[in-house]
Amino acid sequence: MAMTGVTQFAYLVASVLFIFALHWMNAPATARRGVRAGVAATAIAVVFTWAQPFIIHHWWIVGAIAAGFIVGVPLSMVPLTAVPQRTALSHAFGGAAAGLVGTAEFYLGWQEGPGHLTTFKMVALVLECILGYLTLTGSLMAAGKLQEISWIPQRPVTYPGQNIVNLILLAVAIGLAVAVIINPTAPAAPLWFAIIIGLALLFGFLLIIPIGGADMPTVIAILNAYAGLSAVAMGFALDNRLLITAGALDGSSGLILAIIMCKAMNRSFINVLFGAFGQVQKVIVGGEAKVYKSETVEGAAQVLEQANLVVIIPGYGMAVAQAQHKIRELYDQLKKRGITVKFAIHPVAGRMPGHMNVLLAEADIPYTDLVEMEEINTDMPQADVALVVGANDVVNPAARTDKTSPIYGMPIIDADKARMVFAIKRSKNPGFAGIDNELYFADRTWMLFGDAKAVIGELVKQLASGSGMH
Amino acid sequence: MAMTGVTQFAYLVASVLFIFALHWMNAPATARRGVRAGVAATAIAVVFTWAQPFIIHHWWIVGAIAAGFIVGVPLSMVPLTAVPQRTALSHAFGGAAAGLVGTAEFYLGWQEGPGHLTTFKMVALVLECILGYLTLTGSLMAAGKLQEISWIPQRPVTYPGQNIVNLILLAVAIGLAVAVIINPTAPAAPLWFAIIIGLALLFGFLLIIPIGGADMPTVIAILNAYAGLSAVAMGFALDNRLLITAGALDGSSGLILAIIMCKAMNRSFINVLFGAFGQVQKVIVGGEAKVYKSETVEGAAQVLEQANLVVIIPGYGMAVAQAQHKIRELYDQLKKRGITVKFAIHPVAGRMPGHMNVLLAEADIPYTDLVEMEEINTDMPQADVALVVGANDVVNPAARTDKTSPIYGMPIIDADKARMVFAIKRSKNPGFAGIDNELYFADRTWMLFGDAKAVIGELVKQLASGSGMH
Amino acid sequence: MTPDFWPTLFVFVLASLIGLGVIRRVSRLLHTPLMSITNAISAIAVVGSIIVTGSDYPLEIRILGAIALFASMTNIVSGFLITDRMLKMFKTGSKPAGEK
Amino acid sequence: MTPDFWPTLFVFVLASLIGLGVIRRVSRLLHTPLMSITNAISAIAVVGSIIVTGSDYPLEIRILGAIALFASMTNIVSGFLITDRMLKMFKTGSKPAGEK
Ligand SMILES: NC(=O)c1ccc[n+]([C@@H]2O[C@H](COP(=O)([O-])OP(=O)(O)OC[C@H]3O[C@@H](n4cnc5c(N)ncnc54)[C@H](OP(=O)(O)O)[C@@H]3O)[C@@H](O)[C@H]2O)c1
Ligand SMILES: NC(=O)c1ccc[n+]([C@@H]2O[C@H](COP(=O)([O-])OP(=O)(O)OC[C@H]3O[C@@H](n4cnc5c(N)ncnc54)[C@H](OP(=O)(O)O)[C@@H]3O)[C@@H](O)[C@H]2O)c1
Repeated sequence: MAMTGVTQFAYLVASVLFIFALHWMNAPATARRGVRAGVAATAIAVVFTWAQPFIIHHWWIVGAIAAGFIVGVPLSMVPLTAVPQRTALSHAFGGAAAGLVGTAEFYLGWQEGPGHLTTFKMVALVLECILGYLTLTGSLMAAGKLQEISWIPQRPVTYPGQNIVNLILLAVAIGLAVAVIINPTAPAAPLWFAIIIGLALLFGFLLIIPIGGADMPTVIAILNAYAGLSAVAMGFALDNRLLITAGALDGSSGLILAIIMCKAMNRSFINVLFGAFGQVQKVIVGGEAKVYKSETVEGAAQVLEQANLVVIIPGYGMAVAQAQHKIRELYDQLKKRGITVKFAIHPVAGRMPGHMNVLLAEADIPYTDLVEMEEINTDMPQADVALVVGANDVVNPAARTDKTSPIYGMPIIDADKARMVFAIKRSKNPGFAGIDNELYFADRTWMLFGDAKAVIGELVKQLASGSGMH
Repeated sequence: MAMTGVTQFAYLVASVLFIFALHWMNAPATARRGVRAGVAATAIAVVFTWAQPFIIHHWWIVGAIAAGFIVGVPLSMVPLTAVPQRTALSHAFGGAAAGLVGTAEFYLGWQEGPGHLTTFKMVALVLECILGYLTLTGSLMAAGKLQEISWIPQRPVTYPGQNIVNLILLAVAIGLAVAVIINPTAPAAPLWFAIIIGLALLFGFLLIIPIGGADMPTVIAILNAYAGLSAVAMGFALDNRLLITAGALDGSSGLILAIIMCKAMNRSFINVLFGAFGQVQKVIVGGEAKVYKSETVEGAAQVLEQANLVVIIPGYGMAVAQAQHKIRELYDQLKKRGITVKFAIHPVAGRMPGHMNVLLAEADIPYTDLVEMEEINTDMPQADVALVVGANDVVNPAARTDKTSPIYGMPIIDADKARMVFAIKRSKNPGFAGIDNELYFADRTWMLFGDAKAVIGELVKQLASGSGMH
Repeated sequence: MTPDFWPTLFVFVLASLIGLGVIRRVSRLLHTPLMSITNAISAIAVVGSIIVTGSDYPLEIRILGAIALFASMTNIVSGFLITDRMLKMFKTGSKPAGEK
Repeated sequence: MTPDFWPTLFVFVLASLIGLGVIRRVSRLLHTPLMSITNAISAIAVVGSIIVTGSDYPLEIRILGAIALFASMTNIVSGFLITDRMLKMFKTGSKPAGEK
């Protein structure tokens, strides 16, 4: 089953194209070229693999590919708010593919008898299967939590002895893995292998239940890395450098995104994976004596009209309310009056890295007006109005001042430095981190309670009707 | 002669260290860490190669290494002005090493008889030898031209039929290469191989003679790339990934430096290699009616004292005169008066990429005051004085305006936009490109004729003696 | 160790270094599309799936392969399509905005 | 083709891409030291030189090797030393200048 030089060369070309695909993602202007490079690389990989002489069951391939298109096309048309779930689901598919190929390779080798499963290949296959199946169930759980499926608990699930149970299961898995690697053609090997698969599936599940629903984005990035690494293991098993290169690229991507998210939240990997963060909520309440000042939409509209620089700070609430199109109308109204409008984008605003950017881009807001946190913070003192739209943790000054706060040390957008702050949210409930936000009690802050889409819609109406009088 | 896992692993570590060595060169703050990484990588490579069981002649190795130290240490202490020559000489050593190892491997394989020299290995060995020996003679010629050794002509040497002679020699070389690759164990193979070596040595020579002495820096970068590629070929021949990785890094470095130089001169590779650029000189003379205005050192010192922003533009003349230490004194005198002093660094000022930076750094001028061309040009109109020290082409406005000029299109430092220009040079002779410079005839330009070190020295004396009166 | 192990490990290490270098420079604007394009790229497991599905192997092995091929193909199709869909939305302010 | 050819070609291509990426980001300030450090790195031919010099080969082969080893070692020593010498000169203005 050795590959011809032509195939090897095609795989090399595809690997280089994958590298360029990710390289071109470094700027919006070249990013679509990156997609084309990725598509070309994948097409080359498929065609040259298929064209190898030992591939004979062509109709099987046609059928499976057709089925892939039938499911894949609709999956690509989900609303943007469902992108995290879709990504998680996709990782489940990817994990399943790697695991199934690994399983097939093992049983094949076992049937063909001694000599086919070298120790090296067995190590690769075991790793491929463990990573693949673990990604499968882990990603399904993550997708479920993100979709807020009712029977999957959002809260972290912990129970006494959790660690001991996990360690025992791990020991069993390692023992079986060593056995099957040393003696891959033993009559019992398929059974051992099946148990390893079962344990991997279980691990995926156990890995996710102690993590709160809101930490799923970081988990998704880590699962992305696992999916990449299972492709790397497949590459070692099949002696195929294309799989290794592409898998390594994915592994790096998942790792770096997870690190970026952890840094922006000022938390460690360990804390995300075992910290059961969402539980903090009940501990910190206090400050019930404090008062919010509300403002009417009319009043807010008048203030906005007089501003020179308005900074809009979107957060998860904007995504929930799907308010981006109304924000676009607000942006147009303000622009028409010659007011400078900038969007302050916190790296972990929302529930996914880059979440705010895609939503605002969807509403046709030029990306040149989306400003990163570090940059906008230097301009904040000049802002006449900071308009917080469904953001909470990312503008919480406690991160700067309160050492006891769970978000202490997390970099934030300095909304409190603007001359005036309007904050849109539905209630007095806290955000993701489950803590109160001093910003809302500040002297210069006025609340606009209500659904973000509705409130902004009314603001726009005010401005549109008032625009003649101006 | 297969390598053990330990050695393979050591080579992998060394490869990664080399990559980090170059990565850390991206900023002065981390660059010395880069050197340490490079030293560590090389040490690992040497130790683990030496430790292999089939290495038995230890005293030979000790002797050769000792000799390397004896010659290498003094070679590292040359004055900075001789760095280009030293680099060229080093490339010659590198080329020789690659060529000799390739030669040894070939004769060894030939003696051991059929089977040892596969076609693949032969291709690698032939490439290694051609690149290595060509680098050897080419670099020696380049070093000679840079050292201005009397019997090596500085001017490009061209003669009728040059191309035909080269092509015939190339055809012979290719023919022999094919013969020896197809039939490496033929009795005549060593003879063919020897002729190929001879031709490679000749090519290195022929490649350099049509190129003017002043284009040698670009040639050195290209020879650096060749030296790297010969290490790559050695890596293929010896089936060693460390050689391939390190060689590829050098190849990229040479290529990129050559491209940077060509871009900054607005010339193409082809033009450098075959353009016989230095010959343009006699064609363009004209403008003998124009007049230079001279200024005295006293007058210049007075003007400098009154300035707020002085931009010093060093060029090749500063290197020739070794004026950097005097410039440092001038810088101190001006700083003492609260005057802002910046250095405008053109990417190809001098005769080597980064030439000005090392010289000024040698004189302890903080690198934060060395400003790149693009950046300083935006400040030029605010400069009260532009002090041109032995620079010529890099401040020639003809590059912006005169389409017939050989340097048209080359980006320059806009000295002519400063309120006043002082230009230090020894004579009315043109610079590297051999063309007159309109800047020297401009209304706001005053010449300070003389050796750069002497003139700046007098300026410093004036300022120092006058400083009490100020 | 198979003879290919060390060269292949080299490939893995170098590819990881490239990945780290390239991904660190991806614009923060594009982190969501980045997640979906890497999702599509990790479906390169399609290579192994095709081999297992199309070779002259026992039926049950090929069924496993076909499921894997279906799953990979789904990721490829949906991953690239959704990435492109998102990227199409990113516009500069230079053109008259709000043509939509 | 030897079995190792393709993985090794992969290594070459990936290493070249890394080289291009890394070198493009080297500070312009440091282009002269860059030339001398790559000079030292290309002396990695020392690996081949040691093998040829130290193995149980005929005398004339080992003489070629020893010359190559001497040449490589010269480049290593002088290349790293001069690079470090140059880099030591680069100082920021923050410390009181002119201590020398
Ligand atoms: N982006 C990522 O990759 C990522 C990953 C992991 C974790 N996180 C975490 O997620 C948080 C993101 O911060 P954030 O400020 O964007 O969100 P947040 O702190 O979760 O706050 C969102 C706010 O939006 C309001 N809201 C919800 N629905 C709304 C609607 N329909 N209309 C108006 N307001 C609505 C909520 O208040 P009401 O309920 O009162 O309306 C809530 O206070 C951070 O803590 C971050 O660490 C992000
Ligand atoms: N840096 C690189 O990597 C590189 C590579 C290849 C080519 N080049 C080329 O080299 C040129 C560099 O431009 P440049 O402006 O630095 O140099 P330049 O154009 O060669 O001019 C140097 C000037 O310095 C003067 N000079 C020489 N010795 C002097 C001394 N002792 N005291 C005072 N002045 C002295 C010369 O005039 P007098 O004789 O009248 O004194 C000459 O006009 C460009 O054309 C560039 O393309 C550079």
